[in-house]
Amino acid sequence: MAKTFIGGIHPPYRKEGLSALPIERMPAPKVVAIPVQQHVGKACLPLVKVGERVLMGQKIGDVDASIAAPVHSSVSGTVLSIEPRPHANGKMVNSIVILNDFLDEWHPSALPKPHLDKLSPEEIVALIREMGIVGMGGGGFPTHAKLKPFPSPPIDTVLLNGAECEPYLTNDHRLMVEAPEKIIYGLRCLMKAAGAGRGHIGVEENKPDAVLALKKVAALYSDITITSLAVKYPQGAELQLIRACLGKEVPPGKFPPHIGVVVNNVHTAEAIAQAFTTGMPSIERVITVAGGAVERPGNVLVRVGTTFAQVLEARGLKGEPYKLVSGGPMMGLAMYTGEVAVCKCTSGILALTYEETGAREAGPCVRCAKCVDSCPMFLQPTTIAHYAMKGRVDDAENIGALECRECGPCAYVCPAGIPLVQWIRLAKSDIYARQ
Amino acid sequence: MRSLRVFSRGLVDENPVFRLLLGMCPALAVSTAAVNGLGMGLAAAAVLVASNILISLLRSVIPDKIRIPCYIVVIATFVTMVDLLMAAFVPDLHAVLGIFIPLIVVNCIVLQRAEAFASKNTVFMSALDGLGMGLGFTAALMILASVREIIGSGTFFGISVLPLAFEPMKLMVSPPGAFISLGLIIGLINYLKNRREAERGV
Amino acid sequence: MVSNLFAIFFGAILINNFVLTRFLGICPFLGVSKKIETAVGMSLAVIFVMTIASLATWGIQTYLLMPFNMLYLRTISFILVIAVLVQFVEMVMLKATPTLYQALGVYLPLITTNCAVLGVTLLNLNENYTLVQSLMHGFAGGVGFGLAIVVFAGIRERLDFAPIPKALEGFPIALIVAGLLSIAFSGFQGLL
Amino acid sequence: MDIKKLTVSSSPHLHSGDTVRQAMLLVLVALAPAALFAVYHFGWYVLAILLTGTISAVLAETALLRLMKKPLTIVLDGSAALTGLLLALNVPAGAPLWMVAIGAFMAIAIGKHVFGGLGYNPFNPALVGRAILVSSWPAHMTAWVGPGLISSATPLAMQRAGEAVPPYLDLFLGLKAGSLGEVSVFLLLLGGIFLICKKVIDWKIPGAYLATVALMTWVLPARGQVGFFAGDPLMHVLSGGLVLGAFFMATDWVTSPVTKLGRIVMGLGAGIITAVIRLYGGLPEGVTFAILIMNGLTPLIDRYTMGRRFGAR
Repeated sequence: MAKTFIGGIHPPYRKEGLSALPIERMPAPKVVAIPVQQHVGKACLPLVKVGERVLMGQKIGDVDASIAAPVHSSVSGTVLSIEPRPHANGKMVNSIVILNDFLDEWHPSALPKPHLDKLSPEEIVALIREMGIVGMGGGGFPTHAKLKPFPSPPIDTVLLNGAECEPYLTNDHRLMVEAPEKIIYGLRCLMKAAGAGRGHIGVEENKPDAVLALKKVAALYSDITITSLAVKYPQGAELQLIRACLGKEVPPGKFPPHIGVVVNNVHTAEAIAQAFTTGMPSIERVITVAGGAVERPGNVLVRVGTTFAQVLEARGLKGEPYKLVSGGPMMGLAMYTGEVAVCKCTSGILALTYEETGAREAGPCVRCAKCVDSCPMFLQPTTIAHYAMKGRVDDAENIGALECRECGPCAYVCPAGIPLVQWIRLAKSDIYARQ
Repeated sequence: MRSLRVFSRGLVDENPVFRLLLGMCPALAVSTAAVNGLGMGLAAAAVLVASNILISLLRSVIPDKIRIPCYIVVIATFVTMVDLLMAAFVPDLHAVLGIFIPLIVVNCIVLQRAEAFASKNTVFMSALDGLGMGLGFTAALMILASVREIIGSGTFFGISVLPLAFEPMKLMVSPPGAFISLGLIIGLINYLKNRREAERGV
Repeated sequence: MVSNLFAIFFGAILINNFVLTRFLGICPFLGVSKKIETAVGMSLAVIFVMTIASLATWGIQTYLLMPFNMLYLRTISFILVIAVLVQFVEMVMLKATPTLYQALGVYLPLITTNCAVLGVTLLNLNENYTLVQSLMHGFAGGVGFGLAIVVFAGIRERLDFAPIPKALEGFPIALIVAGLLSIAFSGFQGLL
Repeated sequence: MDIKKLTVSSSPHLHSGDTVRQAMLLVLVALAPAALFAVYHFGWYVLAILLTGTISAVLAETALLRLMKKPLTIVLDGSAALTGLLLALNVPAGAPLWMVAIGAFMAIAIGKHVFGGLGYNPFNPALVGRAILVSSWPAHMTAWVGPGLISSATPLAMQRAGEAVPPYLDLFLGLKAGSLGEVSVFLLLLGGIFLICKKVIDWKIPGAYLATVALMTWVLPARGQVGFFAGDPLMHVLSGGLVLGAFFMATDWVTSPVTKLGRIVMGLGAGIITAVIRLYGGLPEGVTFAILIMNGLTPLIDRYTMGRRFGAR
């Protein structure tokens, strides 16, 4: 039996056909708008001025903070303006708007780095930061900050997340099939940087070609294991992935390094390899464009700073989408406009129709316990939601509202259609507001 | 005018059972038949009037610190008298009401009236207050007991009042029926009150 | 003897539950049952007081009222004994075990007027119970009260979330729940 | 670009499509064979009982929704029809129709709507209705009949009276007296397994319930008997309302615990109370009261069986 975790759900995956589509490169648009914040942590300050000419791969924003990563230009051209633009996080974020001159002239700093055998762990960490690498699975946590965390036991395992349990998304899948060497190289960089003796990649077993491709490359390294995981959502959630691959659980309120584990997305590893072998910082990524309202769904290599609208225009729309989602359908964010730019952590753009979302009115909770059974954190979503509705902040905290990772199975299964995740978010924000 | 208000208050606006939710134990326990309700109500009313009068008379004599024990002694004395009188003159009723006669001692209504009213008002007013509260208690018991007896036994004061085809709903005279019918009656009173207030508001 | 105590014990808890079938202690049952924690505290205090009240009144009855043929004074003497006892327990608890006092102390003053306490002593007298039987009855009566109030508090905590019709909010719905609990317990009729 | 009206809401942006109504319909379907068998076994009068129960419940729900100014479409969730049918399945086959109608009304009104409607009732409405009928008209509720509505004792009553109980196969297939819906254990099991496969109910409650009753009735001597390990557990499992209660009423979503351990506790507790009432109680059967008591305990069970959180020991 394939390894897995307790709880979870089996949503329709809707990846048929998509996962067989090779990655296509989308031409850079005429104008890109690069947000100065594409990560968790402190926003960057622009390093360029309006009117200045910038080169591809040039660092255009940075900040002196431990949890932050610089941003780089994804085209060569002229800075048109620096202004707030809609961001995938729902806010307006300062963005550097660049007029593309279509020369793709590389910045001189974008040079291949020495082989990883010739680099010290500290040098690797510094390079990862300098190249603007952040978690590309959707979290956007600066990767270098994960590698030198707070005082914790030594890291023994680097775990790469190739589960890709979100429905629709196949970008990681294609990357694992098409660039397994890069992923393994990136993994080895991460292992060396963290001082970890073991590398691990967990892949859901509905991607046999990816498992095969990775295994072929990993066969060269005795310290790297590829694990085939059961197909179940949220198999790719950090804590559930650790549980499935390593059989360990991260205690409540703690982070993976507490038990000696660092988790990264396979795409992050690929970006590291790309940065080290070619010198290209994190300025493009593979995203899955899908959903019932998309005419030609696919896996697309997109420059950071391209807007959702530009991507959708390139793929074509049939009819008006009901929802536009950044990321996967289970944890992604619904956008209010298409003028949002693709970030380093944008894994997908979904234009969903009303029918496929299954949107509905909420009724009263009938205590069917499906949310409790499906919660991979072993919480009682309905009870937390009830406390949230009544504003009983202490009670919500006492039964573990802060443990919730908002992964969504509870709301997905709820026969009463209660937006449980939303209520729990409210409970969490109330708890934080009180602290 | 004021005396009328003092008297009528206990009957409706501050009805001990339906509005103040006091004296629930006997209300639930003895309301299986109208006659029990009447007997219990009058017994409690007698104690209320008597204890209110005596406590009002003694209100300047009783030291403040030990007033509650004093009230309890006064009340317990009258309860004992009522208990003995009932045992002598209405032994059947006395047997049915059982320990709920002596339990008038701890009936919150009696103590509450002593503390809240009789200890601060004249003898006449206190007597009126006791009478109003007592009759209000009696009325509430009568209403509850009548509903329970008519539906639960098909009789009223022991006389058959419903057609023979009616099969009495025994639940109403059983303990669960006491809780449920009192709950529904209070709910109905709340409903009527809310509606009246809403109409007035408009 | 043992089977008789057994019968008294389960009788007072399941068959003739003090609250649900005997209607004793309704005021605290309705008033102190909004939270499970307070219901548990109240129950423990009531169990304690009912047990020692059974002991004390048995003594009064056997060595004072009966020999001097003064049973008619039972109501007045019992209530005074209970009032004094509760005061005394409060004082001792405050001195001896301040932590227990903090947990249960607030409930003690309410217990004097809890008719379950006076009720159990009067029932002991009516049933002519021996000392051990009285103690068992007092203890079991308290446990029965505790069982009912804790279960009831659990349900009421859940009803906090419910959109109860306005006219039934508060006591009416509490009484209906009590009625339904009483129906559920009626399944034990005829047990033993 | 024709992206104009975008809907923004919290994730997830997918839904299973499961509805409460669908689940209610599945339970109705699962009950249908046993209900039809009752019509075949007892006669056409049973059909009138079933229709009276179901229709009265639906009418009561409609009337109460109207009284409380709630949307009448709520009645379409199917829960009222299910409550009515379950109540009808829980009365003797010769029960007067007026009583069934009152029971259905009580189930909906006192069992459900006084608490604010579906989802908030602490007690199983159908069992509230049944318990009210048992307390109100005990004679009608114990007037057991066999085929053709001829008076006949239930197997549990026969066993108490020391009479010979019908063979196991008859008990299993439903050739006996009893509440009209409880007789065919075979068809009830079929329906129950169907619901487990459809993931409408969890096996834990019926599993723990049946196992506890079987164990206790096997081990413990009934009142007036001596010797342990001499009971007839198979007879106890196949008789009375146990299978109907275990699969269709103790599993009621609203009134049973939401935790996994809690569901075991629910089955265990209901099993203990049922066995105690059957062996030592004044009534021959205790399923209704056992489940109602466990319904009352459900909030406490939920609270104290919350179990560990992910990562905690």
